[in-house]
Amino acid sequence: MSTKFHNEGLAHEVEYPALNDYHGHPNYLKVYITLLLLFGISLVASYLNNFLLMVTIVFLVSTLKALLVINYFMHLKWEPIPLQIIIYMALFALAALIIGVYFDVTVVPRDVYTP
Amino acid sequence: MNFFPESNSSIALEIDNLFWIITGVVGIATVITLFLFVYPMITRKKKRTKIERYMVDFTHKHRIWLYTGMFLLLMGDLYILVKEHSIWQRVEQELPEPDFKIAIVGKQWMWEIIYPGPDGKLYTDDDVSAINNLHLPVNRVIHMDLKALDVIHSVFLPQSRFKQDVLPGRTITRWIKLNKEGKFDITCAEICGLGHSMMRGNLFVESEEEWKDSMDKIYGIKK
Amino acid sequence: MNTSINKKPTLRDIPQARLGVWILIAGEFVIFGGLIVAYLLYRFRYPEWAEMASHTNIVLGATNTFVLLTSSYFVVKAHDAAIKKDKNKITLYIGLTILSALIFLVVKITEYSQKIHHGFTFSGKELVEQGKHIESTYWGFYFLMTGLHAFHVIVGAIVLFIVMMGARKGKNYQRIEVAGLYWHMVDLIWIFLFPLLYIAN
Amino acid sequence: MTEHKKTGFLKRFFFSLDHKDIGFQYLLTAMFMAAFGGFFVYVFRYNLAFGPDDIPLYGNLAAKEYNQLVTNHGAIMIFWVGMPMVLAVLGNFLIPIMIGTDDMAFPLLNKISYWTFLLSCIVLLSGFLMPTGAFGGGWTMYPPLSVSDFGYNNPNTTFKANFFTGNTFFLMAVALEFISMLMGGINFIVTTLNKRAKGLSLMKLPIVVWMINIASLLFMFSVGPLIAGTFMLLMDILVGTGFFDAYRGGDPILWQHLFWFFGHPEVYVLLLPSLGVVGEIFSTFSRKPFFGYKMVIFLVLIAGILSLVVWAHHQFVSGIDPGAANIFSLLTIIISIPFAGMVLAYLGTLWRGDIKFTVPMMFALGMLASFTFFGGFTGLHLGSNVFDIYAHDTYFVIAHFHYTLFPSVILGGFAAIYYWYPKFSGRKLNKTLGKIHFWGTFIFFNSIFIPLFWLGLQGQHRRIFDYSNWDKLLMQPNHIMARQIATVSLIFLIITQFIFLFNFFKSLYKGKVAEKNPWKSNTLEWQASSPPGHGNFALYPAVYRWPYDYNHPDRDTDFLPQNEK
Repeated sequence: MSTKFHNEGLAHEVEYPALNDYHGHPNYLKVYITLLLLFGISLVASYLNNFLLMVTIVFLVSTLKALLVINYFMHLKWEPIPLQIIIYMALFALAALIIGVYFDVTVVPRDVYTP
Repeated sequence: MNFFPESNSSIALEIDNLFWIITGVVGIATVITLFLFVYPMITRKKKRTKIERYMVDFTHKHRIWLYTGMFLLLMGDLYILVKEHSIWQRVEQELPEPDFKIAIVGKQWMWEIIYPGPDGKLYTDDDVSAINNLHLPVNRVIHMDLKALDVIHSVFLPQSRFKQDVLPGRTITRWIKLNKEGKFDITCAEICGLGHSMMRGNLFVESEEEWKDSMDKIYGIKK
Repeated sequence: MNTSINKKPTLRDIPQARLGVWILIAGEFVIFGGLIVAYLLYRFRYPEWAEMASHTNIVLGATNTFVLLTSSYFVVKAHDAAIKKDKNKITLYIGLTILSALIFLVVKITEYSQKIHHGFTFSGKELVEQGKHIESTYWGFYFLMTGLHAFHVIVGAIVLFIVMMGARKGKNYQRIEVAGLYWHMVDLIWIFLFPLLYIAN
Repeated sequence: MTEHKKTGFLKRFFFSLDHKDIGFQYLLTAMFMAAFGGFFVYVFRYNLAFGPDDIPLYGNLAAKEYNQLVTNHGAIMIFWVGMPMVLAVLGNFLIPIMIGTDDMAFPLLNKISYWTFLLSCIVLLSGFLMPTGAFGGGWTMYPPLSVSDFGYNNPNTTFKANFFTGNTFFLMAVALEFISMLMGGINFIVTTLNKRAKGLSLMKLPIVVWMINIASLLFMFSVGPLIAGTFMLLMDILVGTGFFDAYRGGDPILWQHLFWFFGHPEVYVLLLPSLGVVGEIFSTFSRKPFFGYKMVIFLVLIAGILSLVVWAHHQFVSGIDPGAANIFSLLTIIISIPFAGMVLAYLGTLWRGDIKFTVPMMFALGMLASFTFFGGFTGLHLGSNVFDIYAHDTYFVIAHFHYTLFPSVILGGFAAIYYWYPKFSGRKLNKTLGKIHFWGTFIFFNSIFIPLFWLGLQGQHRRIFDYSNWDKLLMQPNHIMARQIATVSLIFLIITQFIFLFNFFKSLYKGKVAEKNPWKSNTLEWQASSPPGHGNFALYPAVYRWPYDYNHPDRDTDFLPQNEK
């Protein structure tokens, strides 16, 4: 067999966890409880009368929840930076899309011509 | 050889001019690039030392050359943008006071033209509609409410350099000012199904009196 | 504890499968993101959708959110167990996750049958017949987004099951992490779908 | 190296997991689809020049068939020829071998990706067998028309009647193709990031590998919304939801946004790998280091990010907000800057070079020249929103995007085939036939599209079956002659391709045996035997330098492979 240098072959051939691939272990229970608390906040917020305030709170909380999940449960925080950039680029693409389309789909007079 | 068809609207010449401005910017860029393309091919057989060929370092000098090229194009781009912006604003973003208002509705596969009735107001009961033949007065600002009934069409008046897609679900108002009498074309520039290539209309640009006559005819037939 | 705790792994150090799933997740984000963007834009445009959104069952939605959040926790514990190669704990936690998935699906089916019973269907024909043309499209989004999400839940549960069987045989421990990542993504998407469809009315 | 086992045809072409075999399968499938696309364009161009009756090899053409052929020509050439040719073929064949590894990261996923692609081809072509005929609403699938040919009063109501239509099959085929390419893209990215040879840092990667990866990433970021949109449109057709139905609160323009949000980066997805190929070839045949390597990568990244925010220039007149159009026009024109920098850097590679006019070099020069002078520069015309009012949906646009896509896909693809053919077949292509092929392709390609620029300026609009309705505008003798020149050139262009096919398949079996490194190139693939066996390398190479050390002053030879100390 030839000499092999690098990570190669199918992933299951590699010893687990792979060498050099250590990421820290946050206290999952703490994160979980925070998530539940945030979830509670968004539920309570949904009974607010002020629509704008409610929407802001709810979506801030969702974003926070998503960040917690992606950073701690999915360990994105401990992944290489190029990978993080790739993931967040996806969000950039979506932001560009929604800003570009907003004026054409949302801010137009509603008008349907029927004969 | 003429490059554009005859023109009949106030913006047509501006659009044609813009084409030549852009072509000028592009022309200069083409000449420079063409030189960079052809020169190395002509001089390829020249004896050169290895050091001369080996340009592995991307030095400050090289960077400046590259930036200069990009900067020149940026200047050209900005020139184009400055030139076009005011035209775009006038054509698409501003609506001058109308002398006359009509509506054009794209249907499969015809143009329905809705003229305001004798009261001069659109969308009242005395509106008159005609198929495919659009009569407009010369030298008047005309507002067109563009709509579609079934699928997307596109009102394209080649001689007026006017084009606007019409979509079901929205009304788009554009203005036009024609400055030449005659018979011109209305075409559909967005594929709209089987009869797309038969979807043709006529634009008659007429002097004030002729136009009044033809409008009377249109109203008369309906009355 | 490992000494290289503060050192980030390079791209070459992390297993391919994990890298692949991360890229897949980025792709899935844009797919769901596209749907969410389309929904949001229409939602801003049509205030009458708020009334439709109030027909969604917030209790069932909240239950599902709770179930998915909890299952995320289980999965991450399973990953912990996988590093220690503790087969029993792996089975326990993944089993709990799959159970959560089943609960989620049952709740979802209940919800769907309620909606359809009330005349809110995917095609929105019933609403169109009532003259509520614009409102009918809301349910198109509701069913398409939650349906696509439920499909991911099913796929995730199947993947987790396969992975669990592999781990019980004492091999492929790293697959748990990979399947877990996918499962977290399902949770992540739900985190946004829940307020969009259930709360904001 | 591992023994090159003799395998059966079926095993090699349907079940092999080897990346080179899969690349070859993609290549053959793309050629097969290109035959369809080429035949379609021949039929409808013939109709435009000489009328719809008695088209040789076809018969009489009806307006409906014309729409179907136009639509499918566009879709096939972009999704089923362009995408596999520049992304799947190059990615599959080049990435593992250029980064010095044995195979893709996920060989099975790679195979599934190919099967999905094949399935999508079959689904697309079976659209022609549907009772209503294939889809004929333009390859952009703008909704009210693509939901039904009759807009809001769609007579088809049952699921079954709607399922067995060309529209459904077309959409399903497109969705499958996207998913296939998405799987391929994940594979490319992971392979590049994770399986590089020892010492091969990202900044030592060959430029083409960079380009393929950036293209894959761009594809991935932009295609998501369109996949979502495809699901929505499919549901509109099949179930009768109202996502894009204006009468039910949907908005047809949303589809256009989703489509072009993908559609614009897609152009770069097709262009970048091809530019990568050109970069490799320029450096090799100028015997010079690649000029401004880091700069080019940086510029490509900038252009890639910018390409995500310029999409609405396809929609200047489609009813978008005119204020937003200003911004999109600005961004579109600005995107020419990074490309100008790239082209200048490429020309910097040629500067003072010891240029050798081999067949791949000729194709590469032809690619860059036609892309820059006509494709790129007319992009400025169309990026300007004011001129686009007139030029939109005319033949000016057609000529423009053929000048960007044809060089990227066809000329760049041929350059790649001629360049790497000795590697993947172990034999050489005939040089004379190659040169004839190049000049035929290049000249006839230009003589097709230069008349179309002029016709576009004359106001000839797209997708029209018969121009005789516009007798004053478009039926002057000049117009008719221009259309005939384009058509005749097209026929010659197609005939020229038979020379290539003959050369390609004959040389597979009868060509001169090629040595290991016939072009004296530096990248890793030339260090493997020709053709490389399963596993590519006998000994995995370690890399000590970047791939463009040509004419190194300290060495006697004019090239210095990456794996030499």
